Amino acid sequence: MFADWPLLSLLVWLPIFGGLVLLAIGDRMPGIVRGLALAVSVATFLLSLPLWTGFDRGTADMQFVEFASWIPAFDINYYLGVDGISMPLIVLTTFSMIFVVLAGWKVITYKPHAYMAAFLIMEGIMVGVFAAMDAILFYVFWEAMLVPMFIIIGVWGGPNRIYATIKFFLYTFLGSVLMLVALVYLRFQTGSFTIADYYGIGLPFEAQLLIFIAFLAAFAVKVPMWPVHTWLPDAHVEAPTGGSVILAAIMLKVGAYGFLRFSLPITPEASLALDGLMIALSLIAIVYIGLVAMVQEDMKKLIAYSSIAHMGIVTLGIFVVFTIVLRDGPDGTGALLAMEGAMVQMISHGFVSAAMFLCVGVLYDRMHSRRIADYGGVVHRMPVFTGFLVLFAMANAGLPGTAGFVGEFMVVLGSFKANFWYAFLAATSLILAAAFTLWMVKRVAYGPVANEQVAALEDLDGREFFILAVLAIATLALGLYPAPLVEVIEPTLESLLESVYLSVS
Amino acid sequence: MENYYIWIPLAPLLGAIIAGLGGKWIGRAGAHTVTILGVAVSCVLSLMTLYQQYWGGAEPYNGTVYTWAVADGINIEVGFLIDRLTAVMMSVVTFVSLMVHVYTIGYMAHDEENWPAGSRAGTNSYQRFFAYIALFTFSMLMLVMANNFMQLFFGWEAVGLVSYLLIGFWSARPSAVFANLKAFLVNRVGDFGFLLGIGALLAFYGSLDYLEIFDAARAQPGLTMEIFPGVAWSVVTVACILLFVGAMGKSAQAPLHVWLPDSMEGPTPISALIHAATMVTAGIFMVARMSPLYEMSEVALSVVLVIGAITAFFMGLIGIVQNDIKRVVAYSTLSQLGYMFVALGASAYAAGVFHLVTHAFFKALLFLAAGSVIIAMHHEQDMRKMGGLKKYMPITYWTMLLGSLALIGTPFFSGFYSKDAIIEAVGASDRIGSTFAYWAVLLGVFVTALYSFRLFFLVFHGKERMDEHTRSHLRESPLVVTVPLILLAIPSVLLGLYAIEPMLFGDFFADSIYVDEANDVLAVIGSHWEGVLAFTLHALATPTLYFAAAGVLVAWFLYLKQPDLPALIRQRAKPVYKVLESKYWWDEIYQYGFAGGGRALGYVLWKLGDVAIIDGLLVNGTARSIGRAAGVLRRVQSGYLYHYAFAMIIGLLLLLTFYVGGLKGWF
Amino acid sequence: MQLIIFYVFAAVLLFAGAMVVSSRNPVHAAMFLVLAFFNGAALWLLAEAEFLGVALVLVYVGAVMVLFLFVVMMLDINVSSMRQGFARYLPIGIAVAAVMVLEMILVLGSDQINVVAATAGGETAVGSNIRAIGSVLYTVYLYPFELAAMILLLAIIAAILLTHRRRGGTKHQDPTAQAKVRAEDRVRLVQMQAVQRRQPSNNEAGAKE
Amino acid sequence: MIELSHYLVLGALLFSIGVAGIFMNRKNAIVLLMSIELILLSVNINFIGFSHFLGDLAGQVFVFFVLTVAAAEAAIGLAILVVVFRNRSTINVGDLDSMKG
Amino acid sequence: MSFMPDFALAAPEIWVAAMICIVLVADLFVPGKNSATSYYLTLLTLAVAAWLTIDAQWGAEAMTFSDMYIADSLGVVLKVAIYGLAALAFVYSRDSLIRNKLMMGEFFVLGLFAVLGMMVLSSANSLLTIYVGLEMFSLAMYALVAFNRNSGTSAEAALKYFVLGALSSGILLYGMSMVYGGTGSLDLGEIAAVAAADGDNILLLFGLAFLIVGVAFKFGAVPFHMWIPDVYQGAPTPVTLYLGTAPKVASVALFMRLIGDGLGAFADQWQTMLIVLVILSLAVGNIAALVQTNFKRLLAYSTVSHVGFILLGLMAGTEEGYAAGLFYAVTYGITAAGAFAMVMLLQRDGHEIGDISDLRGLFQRHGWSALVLLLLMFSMTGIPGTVGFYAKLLVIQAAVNVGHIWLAALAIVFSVIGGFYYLKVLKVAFFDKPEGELEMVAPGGYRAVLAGNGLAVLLLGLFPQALIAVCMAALA
Repeated sequence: MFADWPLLSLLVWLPIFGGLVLLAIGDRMPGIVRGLALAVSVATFLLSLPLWTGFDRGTADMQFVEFASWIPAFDINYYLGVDGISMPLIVLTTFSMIFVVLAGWKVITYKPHAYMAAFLIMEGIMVGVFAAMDAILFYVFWEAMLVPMFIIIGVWGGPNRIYATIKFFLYTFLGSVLMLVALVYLRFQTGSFTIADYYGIGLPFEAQLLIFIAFLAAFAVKVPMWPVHTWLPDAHVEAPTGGSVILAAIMLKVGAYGFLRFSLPITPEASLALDGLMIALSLIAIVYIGLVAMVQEDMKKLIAYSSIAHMGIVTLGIFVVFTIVLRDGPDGTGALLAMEGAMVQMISHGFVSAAMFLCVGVLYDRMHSRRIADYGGVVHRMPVFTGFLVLFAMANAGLPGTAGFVGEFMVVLGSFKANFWYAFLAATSLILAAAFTLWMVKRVAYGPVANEQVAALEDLDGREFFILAVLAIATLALGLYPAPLVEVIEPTLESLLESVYLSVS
Repeated sequence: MENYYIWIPLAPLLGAIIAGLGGKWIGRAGAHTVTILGVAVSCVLSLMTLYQQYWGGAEPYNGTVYTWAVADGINIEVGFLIDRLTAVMMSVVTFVSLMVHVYTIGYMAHDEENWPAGSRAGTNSYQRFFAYIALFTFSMLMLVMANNFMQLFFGWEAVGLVSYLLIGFWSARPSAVFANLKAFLVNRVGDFGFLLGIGALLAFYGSLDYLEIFDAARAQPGLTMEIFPGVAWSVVTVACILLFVGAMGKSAQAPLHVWLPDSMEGPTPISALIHAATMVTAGIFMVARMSPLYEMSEVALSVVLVIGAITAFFMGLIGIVQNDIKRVVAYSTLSQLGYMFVALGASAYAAGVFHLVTHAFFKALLFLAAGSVIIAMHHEQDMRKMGGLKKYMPITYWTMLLGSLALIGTPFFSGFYSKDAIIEAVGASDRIGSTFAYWAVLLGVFVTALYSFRLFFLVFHGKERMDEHTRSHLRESPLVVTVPLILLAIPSVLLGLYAIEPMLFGDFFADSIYVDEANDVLAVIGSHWEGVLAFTLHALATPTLYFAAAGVLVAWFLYLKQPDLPALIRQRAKPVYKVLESKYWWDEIYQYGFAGGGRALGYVLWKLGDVAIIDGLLVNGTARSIGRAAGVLRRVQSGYLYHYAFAMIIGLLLLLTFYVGGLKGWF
Repeated sequence: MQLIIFYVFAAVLLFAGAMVVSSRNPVHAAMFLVLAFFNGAALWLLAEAEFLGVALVLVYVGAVMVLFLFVVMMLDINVSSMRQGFARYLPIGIAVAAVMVLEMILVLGSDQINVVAATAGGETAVGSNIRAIGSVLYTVYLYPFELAAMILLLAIIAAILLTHRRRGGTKHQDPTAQAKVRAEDRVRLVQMQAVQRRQPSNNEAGAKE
Repeated sequence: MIELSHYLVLGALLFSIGVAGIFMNRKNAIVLLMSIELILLSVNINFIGFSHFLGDLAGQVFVFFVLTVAAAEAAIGLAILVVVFRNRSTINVGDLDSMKG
Repeated sequence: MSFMPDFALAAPEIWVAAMICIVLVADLFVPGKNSATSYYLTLLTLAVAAWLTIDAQWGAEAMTFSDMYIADSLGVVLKVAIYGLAALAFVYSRDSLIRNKLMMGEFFVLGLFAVLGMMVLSSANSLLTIYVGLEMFSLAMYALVAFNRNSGTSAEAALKYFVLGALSSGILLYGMSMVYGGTGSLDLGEIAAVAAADGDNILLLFGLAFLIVGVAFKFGAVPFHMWIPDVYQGAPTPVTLYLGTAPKVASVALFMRLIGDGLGAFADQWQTMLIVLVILSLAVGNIAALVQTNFKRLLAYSTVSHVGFILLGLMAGTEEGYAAGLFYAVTYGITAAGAFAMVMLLQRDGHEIGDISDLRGLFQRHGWSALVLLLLMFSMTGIPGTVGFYAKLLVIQAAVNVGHIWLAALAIVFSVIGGFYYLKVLKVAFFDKPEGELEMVAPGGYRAVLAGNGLAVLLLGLFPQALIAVCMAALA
């Protein structure tokens, strides 16, 4: 029944429209606003399911394509479609949004309509980013993403929110504007704004290099890669729980998505030339950031740093492929494995980091502190919560059987194929992630009850339990049976790898 | 026929899920019933499997349960490889686990006393405990039954997780939650190597499946890789050493042993089950499982041998100076694990596994007996406050005696056969490091006897050093405690006698363990094999037995005959004593060197790298310089008309100069 | 001969210009400006632009400069307080001006400029200059001419708007208002009740009108 | 013989004097208006010179319009000056810096 | 040789000129409060003018008044944009003028004079008409800036504007004299022909530098921008609004007619000059804006930086570039009108918004207007979804297409710096806690227009095709 629906358009515009309706309702009826927000997010999620079920797993072509002329003067089109890379991310987006709405259910009392509206609009925009097949359409969504996030952090954020939100905005804005120049240049070269038309056009190497760097500026900041990562901890710390969830679960992914959608296929030779740099940055992210995460005193900051380290694994998985395909050809095992690992890591990180932030949110809602030192012995008051916390912490540490393991496993195995030391440094994540995550868990949850406030804590209520339980199921399901996901992404990545190989060999 | 294999891990898992998630509703009895039932089912099926594999003549089973993922043409599956090695491990695991389950009913009966008042975590702790140990059984079974590395790694880490949860079970105790973190992290260091080992195998043999890897490795024995440019290393060696790093972590070999003594913070059943009988032997199992690979690398085996020998001897020494009853047993475990690795390193895999099996029983027995003592002593673990318990706890006394005798290798006890076989095998081996290993294990025998009986005498004999209150409550433990002790004592005594021949010299392990002809030391010993009795008698002619007897004698002399002497010795040999008491300072090295160093480094990177350089200098610095530029511009915009006009004229002049200069060729 | 006359007038013109910008007293400056205009007009006559030369003197000297002087006189300016800090910026100012002059002369003084003159035709010879201008002003240049008229209108409106002030204290009549007046505005019929009752409502409020 | 460049150089010099008058004047704002008149005069000299040497009337017509507009400009300029003086009681250019930065 | 011109072709100009006189008279003699008659007549004038313009001139390619007047599509777009922005300015102005007791019919008369001047400029095909149009527009603006006769700052701003403006006219005129000398003609078509034929024409090239200065001053490009902050700040806000919007389009007109059409053949020369101006404008405009506290002054500096972008588009010297510049100017006008209108919308403690900090608590008090402010600021930043993005995109594209990739990148990096101060405004409006009295003084109709303005920024941002197509058609 969904076959002839404009599903992608619905996914983009339904939440945006819902958000506008919420804005129109105003803050007079918070109950209705919340209910409506939830209804819209659930409806959007349900509408995204046909993408998954109706997805043709045998092809790398774009599916669910929608096309309409938008700005014919410049051949800019409203051109949507999904493939194996973008589809899972879209579903992840719609899935996460439900929890965002639920997470802000009670705690957001200041202008809840605007809060929910910002998130719903954000949702539509993010789906748009993943679904856009036109470069300008992509860029429009890409930049528009900043606006709701800016408001969310700035209005509903913590005490130092202004510094954080402006830093967040300018950092990412600076990164992405250079991409615009690159896109315009590509249009100049090809006469088209359709992303697919940029593939395999054989640009001269210098041009590729510049385009790659322009893209890098945009994507590296979003991912974020070392050393342009410092906006993230600040933004996370100050953002409300929902904001952190979206930041971690979705916004970081658009950077990596960009690498797969733009950098690799459009500038393969430049990617090859700079893959050493990219790998180095990824590995620095894993080790350096892992060490930095260990000494954080603020829970959210710690998780934020851990996100950076985990995204390092993603970028490593993406850029390690060149070494392998150059040596062993496109069929050499390891390249695809690493790339798929990167992709899986994105999805799993979406679950796990979101869950971690929600856990911190649960504590923050009760104690209004994110400082690790203010906690201790939470388990004695909140055993159920602690159970979830430990589960997600373990997933964050990459325990097999949880989502956090799958991608890491695949990337480490794949990168071993490229170079022992890549794998060696990437695998330190196993130790570092366990160290910083579990050490935090130890200080927060275990030991004797630390103080009066902890002694007064109450365990999860139904809403919180539901959120964490669903995420726990998702985390375990992906960890125990990732085959369906891998199945979806494989053809697309395979053809991507094929084309990259053809360009660089 | 194979259909029931799936139920072997699944039964405990179901028990764990029911007890864990539904603990509140099914209550204590429900929880232990359901988990014990699950493990019992598992145990029966495991024994059935063992029977079919050995006596029933069933073919080894290698099958898929489900495909985890197919990525890049690599089939990553969850599947079982069931052969005799697996069957033995399954049986040991499930049997010991079953015993521990039963024992736990008694041991944890009054667990609420271990929790601070009002702790909600303490309300269902009993059920949770059962859920954990059942979950552990599941994890361990997944580990041993795996037919591929992904699943092996899953089980490998899963047992680590449960171990983590159980060591820190009494989460209000700072020492416990310190110990569990430490255990997990040290294990992670091992797993780090393990994962890289898997990576090496996948990268060069293109598979994660055991048998496929073995075939591929045999097909390309000379494959090399470059870790450092220009130096070609054998892939097999690299992979095996990396895998062994994992084994070092899990099986607590020096220098990754530090977590095991601390893990005694967990409840005693855990110490018996996880930290003595099963989980810590995963490393031994793994190396045995990978025997086709290890056989291809002399270097790797030498490493195993030497590390095992170091652990066997030096960790035993520490045991002599420990006063905590469980820690003594723990160090003994370390030492015995070292023995097993020595066996593996000498290519006597069967001997290693054999020792694993016997050790599982008698070490579980010792732990549980120690636990029984601890219950009686109201959770007092310091041996200096015990003594003369024999008359209060006869069953515990006798079972412990049997366990200790088995441990030190008394003839006709199971430990004797397995340990002696190891010593013989090392003696027969000519691998690099084998001489050192031989002396290490030989001296280790003396050490083992010494600390074992030191413990025994201090606890059960001599003066009663406990306080009056404790003494008045001393009594034998209930049946749920003593029955498992008795049941474990039986194999501890008898197993060796019956199993040595098929296991070591027969074809018990058939194809499940592969030993290269040239390395087969067991075959060398086996060539002199004339039956159990002859083997036992032959032992009278070797120094081993005398070392053990000497150990017992010294212990008797020092702790019963002349109880004041140890203090004197301690004073005379202060430096030596200090070294041992400090456990060679490994803890300090890790804590201050690695953990502290890592944190210091992290702090520097954070404050200097992130905060000062990236944020301070680059990000905010840029902002500041732009701000400064803005300040300059602000002064230029002075408000004076003539300045504005002047700026315009300068601008005009600029364009004019540009033009005139172009015309006149100035540029 | 013409050249000498040119040089003389040009020299005076430049001197007058320099004095305009540098003299301390604005009245003097205005006077020098008048001088400059006269010399300019003379130079234009040399270039056969008779009409404009005359117009310059009539319009500028006659009207605009008078306006200048009028304003100078009207605004009571304290001359002595001016000119502070002038010397400080003088060197750099002169340097900039000198560079500009140099560059302009480098271009304009070169020989190539005369090439333009060589291509020139001789249309001005037909009739007098005034007649020639007159004949095109209302035909060819109708459009700008009308616009110029609008500009003058604009200037009038603007000047009046900005400078004309309605003084607060002056008394004046407004004929329109007088003409539009109606009886109701002037005569108010008050109904009186026979018996007076205190009633502080509409009537009283209205009475204040 | 008077050449075109004579006119042009004269125009250039006068233009420079006018410009210098604007940016070097720190006193009476009224002199600024006079400087502007000088600039316009210099432009007019250029036009007349060109017109003469091109033999084209358009330049003279242009000058005619410049004169007209300049008169209007002077009127408005002086009006503004009057407003300034009324509000500030000074037309000293150096005092008019209430807005800056 | 007949000199009878085609008056019908110039109907819009004639209509507006006539209406100026009518409004002038009507203001004097028609009674009514607050010059309502003049107000509505003015709007009527603009509406009819728009109709006349489109009707008579769209698609035409005709000249009249001895070729001094050109009627073409470009002129139509320029003029209609000017009418629209002027009308917007008048609509926004009315309430503020009344509130500040400045409501006089002369405001509209002068405003219409400026419109007429800009129209003349837009249709000019001769140096003479350019000059006359420019002066008419400038003189009207000088007077408007000084409109509040009782304000010292207003007068000071007017004086600065006047003196510098007159200086720039002088420089422009000087350039024109050189161009005349170099070509022997005032007609832009003939000038273009000479320029194309004689690429080494020294006088022409020499004059070019002066012309650029004149144009740059009207735009407010650095270093000819110094008047902008002071005038924007000092002028009455309605005037600032007017000055900040329509004249940008008129400046494009000036550039297009004088430089683009007339001296297009010298593109190589003026491109290089413009690049210097572009870089300086972007740098100075954006950086100086960072430290501003006064909202109008901030917008003034932001204008300077936007001028950099407009010039970047024009610099390309291609049809695409001109269209981009035109589009930028028009959309910037719409956005800026809204931004200045915010100033008049609100009062803090009884005073017009002056400092940025006066906006604090806007989101909490008047949510919708905060959202409008958000749209406007993001449009100026160039965030997609708002029209400002397409303006920048078109400009960047034009620059890239002629090979100035680095310049495009530089421009866009500066726009990020620019983003900072727009964010600062939003930060104050959204995140700072409200203190004191922030009241909305403008009536409902005003708010509706402002909301519509914000919506237009958004809708043009989502569906820019029509406007882009029009701009491109104008240049085709």
